[in-house]
Amino acid sequence: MASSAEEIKAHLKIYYMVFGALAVLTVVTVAVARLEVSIGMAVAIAMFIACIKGSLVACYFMHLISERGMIFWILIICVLFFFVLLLLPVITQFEPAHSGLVEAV
Amino acid sequence: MLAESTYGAWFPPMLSEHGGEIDHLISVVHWFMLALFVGWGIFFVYCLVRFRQRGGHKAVYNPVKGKISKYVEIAVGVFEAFLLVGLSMPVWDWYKNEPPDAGADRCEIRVVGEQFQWNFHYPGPDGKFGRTDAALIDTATNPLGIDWENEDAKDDVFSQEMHLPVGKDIYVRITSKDVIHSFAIPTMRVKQDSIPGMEIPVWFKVKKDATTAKLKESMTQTYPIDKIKWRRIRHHVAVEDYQDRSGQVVLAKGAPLGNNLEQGEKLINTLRESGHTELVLQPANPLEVICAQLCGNNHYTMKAQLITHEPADFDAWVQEMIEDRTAGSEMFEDF
Amino acid sequence: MSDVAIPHDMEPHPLTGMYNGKFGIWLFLASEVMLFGALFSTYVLLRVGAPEGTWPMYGQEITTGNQILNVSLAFVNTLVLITSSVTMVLSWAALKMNNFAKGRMFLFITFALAGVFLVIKFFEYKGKFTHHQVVLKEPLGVDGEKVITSKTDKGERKIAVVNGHAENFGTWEEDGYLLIHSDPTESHDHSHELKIEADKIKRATRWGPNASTFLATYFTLTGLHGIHVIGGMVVILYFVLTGASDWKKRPEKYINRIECTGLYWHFVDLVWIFLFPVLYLL
Amino acid sequence: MSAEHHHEHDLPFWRKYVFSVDHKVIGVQYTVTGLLFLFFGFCLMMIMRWQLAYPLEAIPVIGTWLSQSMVDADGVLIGDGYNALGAMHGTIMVFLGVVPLAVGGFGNFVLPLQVGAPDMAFPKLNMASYWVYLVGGIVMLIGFFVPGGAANSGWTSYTPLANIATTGQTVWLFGMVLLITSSLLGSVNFIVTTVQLRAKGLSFFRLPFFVWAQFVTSFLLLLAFPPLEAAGVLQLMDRLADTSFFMPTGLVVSGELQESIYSGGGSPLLWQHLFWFLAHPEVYVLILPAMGILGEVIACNTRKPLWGYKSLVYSAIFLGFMSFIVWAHHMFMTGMGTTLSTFFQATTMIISVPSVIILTCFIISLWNASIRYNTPMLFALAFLPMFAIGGLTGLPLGLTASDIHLHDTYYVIGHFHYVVAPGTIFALFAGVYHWFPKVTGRKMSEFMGKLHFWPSFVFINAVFMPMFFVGMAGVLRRQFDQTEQLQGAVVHGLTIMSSWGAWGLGLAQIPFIINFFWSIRKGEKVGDNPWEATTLEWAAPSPPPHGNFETVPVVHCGPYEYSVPEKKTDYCPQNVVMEA
Repeated sequence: MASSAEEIKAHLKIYYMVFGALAVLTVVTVAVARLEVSIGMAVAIAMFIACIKGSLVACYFMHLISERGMIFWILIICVLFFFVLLLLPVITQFEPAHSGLVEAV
Repeated sequence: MLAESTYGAWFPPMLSEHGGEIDHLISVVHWFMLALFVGWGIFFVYCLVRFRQRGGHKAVYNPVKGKISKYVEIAVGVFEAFLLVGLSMPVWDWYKNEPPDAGADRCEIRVVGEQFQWNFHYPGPDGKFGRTDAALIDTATNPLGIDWENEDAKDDVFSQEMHLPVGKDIYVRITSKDVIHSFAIPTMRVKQDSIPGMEIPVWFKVKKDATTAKLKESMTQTYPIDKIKWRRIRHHVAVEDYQDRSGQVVLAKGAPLGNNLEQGEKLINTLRESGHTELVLQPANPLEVICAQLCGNNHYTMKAQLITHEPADFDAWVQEMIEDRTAGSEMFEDF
Repeated sequence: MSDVAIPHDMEPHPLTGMYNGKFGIWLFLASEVMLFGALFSTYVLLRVGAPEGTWPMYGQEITTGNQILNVSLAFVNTLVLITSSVTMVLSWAALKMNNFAKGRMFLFITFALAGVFLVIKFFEYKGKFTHHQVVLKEPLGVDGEKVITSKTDKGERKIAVVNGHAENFGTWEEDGYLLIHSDPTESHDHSHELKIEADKIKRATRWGPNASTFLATYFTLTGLHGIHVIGGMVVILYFVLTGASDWKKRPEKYINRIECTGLYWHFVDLVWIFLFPVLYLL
Repeated sequence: MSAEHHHEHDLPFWRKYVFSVDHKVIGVQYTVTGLLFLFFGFCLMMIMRWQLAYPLEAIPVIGTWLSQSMVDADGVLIGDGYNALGAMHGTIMVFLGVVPLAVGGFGNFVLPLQVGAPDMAFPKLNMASYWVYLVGGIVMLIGFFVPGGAANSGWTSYTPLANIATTGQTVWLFGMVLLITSSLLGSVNFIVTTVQLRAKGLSFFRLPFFVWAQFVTSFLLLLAFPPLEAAGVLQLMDRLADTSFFMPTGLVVSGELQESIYSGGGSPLLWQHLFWFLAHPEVYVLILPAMGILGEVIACNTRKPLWGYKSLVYSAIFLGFMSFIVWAHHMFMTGMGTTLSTFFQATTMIISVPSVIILTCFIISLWNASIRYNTPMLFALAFLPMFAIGGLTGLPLGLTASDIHLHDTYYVIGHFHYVVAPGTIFALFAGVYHWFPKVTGRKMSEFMGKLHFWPSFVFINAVFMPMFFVGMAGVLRRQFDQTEQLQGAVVHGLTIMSSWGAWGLGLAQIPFIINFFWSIRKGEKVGDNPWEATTLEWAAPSPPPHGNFETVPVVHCGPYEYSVPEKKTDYCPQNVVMEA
């Protein structure tokens, strides 16, 4: 963690760079969405860009990059459970017994 | 086999082909649980007595070094794996992945739950379900909105009783109109939530000799009148006439013992005072479809009579239902 | 006030490298990840399971959100929120360098940008609530009707919808008709009116949360995010207003508080970074 | 006495006892409120037991006092009234009774003391947590007075039933959102306190098992509750803004097609996923603190270290982790196919192993002990076999094939009540008796304690044991009148037995209530460490002053150094360097 005024000054430069990167990536993600790509591809690209942007914010604005191990572990567990919650219910949608969706009685 | 088929405080009668495996699994699990609990209980009680605080007795600081607990834990794990792989998964695999072949031999039924009744839709001899349309739904006469004008629907049967042929593959497609219900037949070891917006199939086979008529016969029992509680026999009927001292029939053959607690208790009293010491009773209908998922105010009344027939009788019932309906609609037209 | 001195209230704990407040806010953010995570899963599950022709709306040809949501407004909003994140961190950096005036200025800019975000959001919402849609039971062949054919297992199904964008779209007539005043053909011919029998209408709604599961998800996710923005604004404003006295008394404590607020604020930004492509672009 | 202690005395009453930031006062507030809610939830259950034993007969005495949303003019319960009682019994017991008592009460009072901290890391947040909980509880109770009565769609609030239910469900949802918020505030506080505020020398593996249990529990609350909060928000949207998150296309309610109101396209099972994602970890939120209490009481009263302390800790952590990936075993009957059900069956079998390990460790701890049969120990010992029954009967429910028959029957009720009632609640009683001297400086009466324990032990088994048989016979839960079904009518005698057991259990709590209040004023005065225990809370004065310890404790040894050979006493407190 940065503490002295000099270190903070060095950080300021990083903040502006990150800001520039975020703005550029926002433009890129909108531009890519206009391209005619398959939905799977579009999701992959959009999520990839969003993850980069998210990591930039977390690492530099939230200083996660200079934190110690413990909080990482908690966040990793958290993200793991998030994916569990995301994926398992979706898998049920594709199970054979669930495929019998009906429109109306 | 059927002679043992009565209701009691352990398994209910088991009348489907696959149910035996489920019962077997439950029995094995319970023997396992019992063994574990007793073994463990003996150790527990021994400790409680042997190591109680008393003069001159001191606790020992160093932990006991035994591997027994580790072995027990491993054994428990291994046995659980066996239960899962060896006993549970085969049944479930069949229950989910091996539907009976479609064809004339498969009796297909559409089951639609609604607050608070079960609706059964049979495709009839052509094996095709007629079109349904939510716009045609009429709660009293056509809860499923079957389009009777539709060609496939001409020989369809709608019923609020479930009729099944014994010994044939039954293929039930379960859905719901409103909230989540659960289609449950305890005696068949069948349970499946009925979920609006989804149609989920379930299949089973009723044992060959498990017709309603035979079941009634086998469940006929003699009840000492002093031990009869109305609530426990409220779904039973008398198998013969019972008279009071004046010779008047107070409980006719085939009649239930009153429709509510007051009536029932009065009747039982009358019979006792008339000198009867025991009554021979049988269930009015031994099989039921019930709802296993809370579905609102009258959830508890959501049940349907389940009647099992010999296949020939079942076909006759289907014919009869079709004729009744067409006759009914003609009458309506005449009118 | 608690007069008991709590250890590690100010100085970092050797194990976590954080003082209590910072560790606490991180834990809180972990739970927020699960909160928004659950809503994202809801979005995915509903989208994957949506019957054909109903995502994002009845009668829309493409299956992405960008044709019914305003991408340009959201794009601007994304930039606004990112900027506010930068000013937040700049505020903390200024305070760290012992420049209170500058720190407070950046803090106030953050607050103002959050306000801008909400104002833009308001216009975006308003656009949705003034959009009307009538879903017909079957195509009627009227002007401005859009017919979409979708194929399901049970055969082809035609959906017809009439869309219109106006404050005063239509009224229910007493004789069982829906009279549409606005011009559904979008030809700007204001004399055009349309009368539809009520029982031929499946449903008539605004593009509010009840219009479709997509819009429901959109309003819930952005609404909850909006509440987080408002919560952040309240906290930031509090620290702008009380900053001077806090700074005099215990500058270190004040910096810590700004850092924790910042962590929360960046998280709000981070959520938006994911919301933006998921709702508006895909 | 320090200056700050004097300062504490200067605080006005409402700051000292009502809006207090002292973790001990908050702990006591939680405990008392939790006990009151437990008692209230118990009363709801006793009314239900009447209807179950004597269906459609007027409820004696109180029947006609109940609101018209629950009973008819004669004082006979109606279906929705019964459903409301069932839903509120579950909600109150779990979210307003046991969790606040186990986590909010014991956690708040004991945890900071056991880690040697002067207070929680965030005292004001702690106070907020209690008041949000109390408001949430009151909101829940308001449900009884809105038109249509309290929420009546089960404590699980399955959709679409809950979506179309009466106003009580909306109130329930608002209550839940508040309770979840309270839990989140509490859990952040607990984790930070445990990690950052430990006394010098108190490494993680010197923490008492109770602290570990609370620590793991807090993570469960932190990460599992938000999805339910999300689900609650979604259901509120469905109910208030007519969205269709949980409403599928083509719903027909009472013959009316719903498509003009709801767009459809939602998923009823989504609610179940989100709900059980919380509610399975919630089961461990209920049981882990109980195990923590058990660890303390057993170690202290066997006068020897807990056997396998490290495996206990690792098991608790593993249990917590696994509890996030077993939730769909509540949903086997929703049409789940073989892939997922195999996954969830396997995780369910795996999660039983750490439970078995924890139980085994406690049992083996009795070997070579010197067991002191005081009231807390009796409750703790009774926990063991009864929790074993609860745990074992989970096995056939976790296997899909046997679940076909047992799902949604009384077997399930028997199973989870054996875990929570004779399990957790007995452990909570053990905790109350064990830490009462620390809170008040007085002991509860041993005689009354035993008068409380023995009838409770007998009756609680009379309540729940018959349920296994009733369930095995195929009788379903949530039945207003089980005799409506053939199999239910046949085994009705067992249900009557359960009911009488429940009323007996109610009477058996009278000694406890008397003992509790009598002992506050008249109980035998005891010193700081009446049980001669080792953990840090006993190093503080009884009752501990504001700021807890007179000198900041430094820890020299593990948590359970009892009967160390060649020491003067048979216990070595953690903060004392014991001489031989």
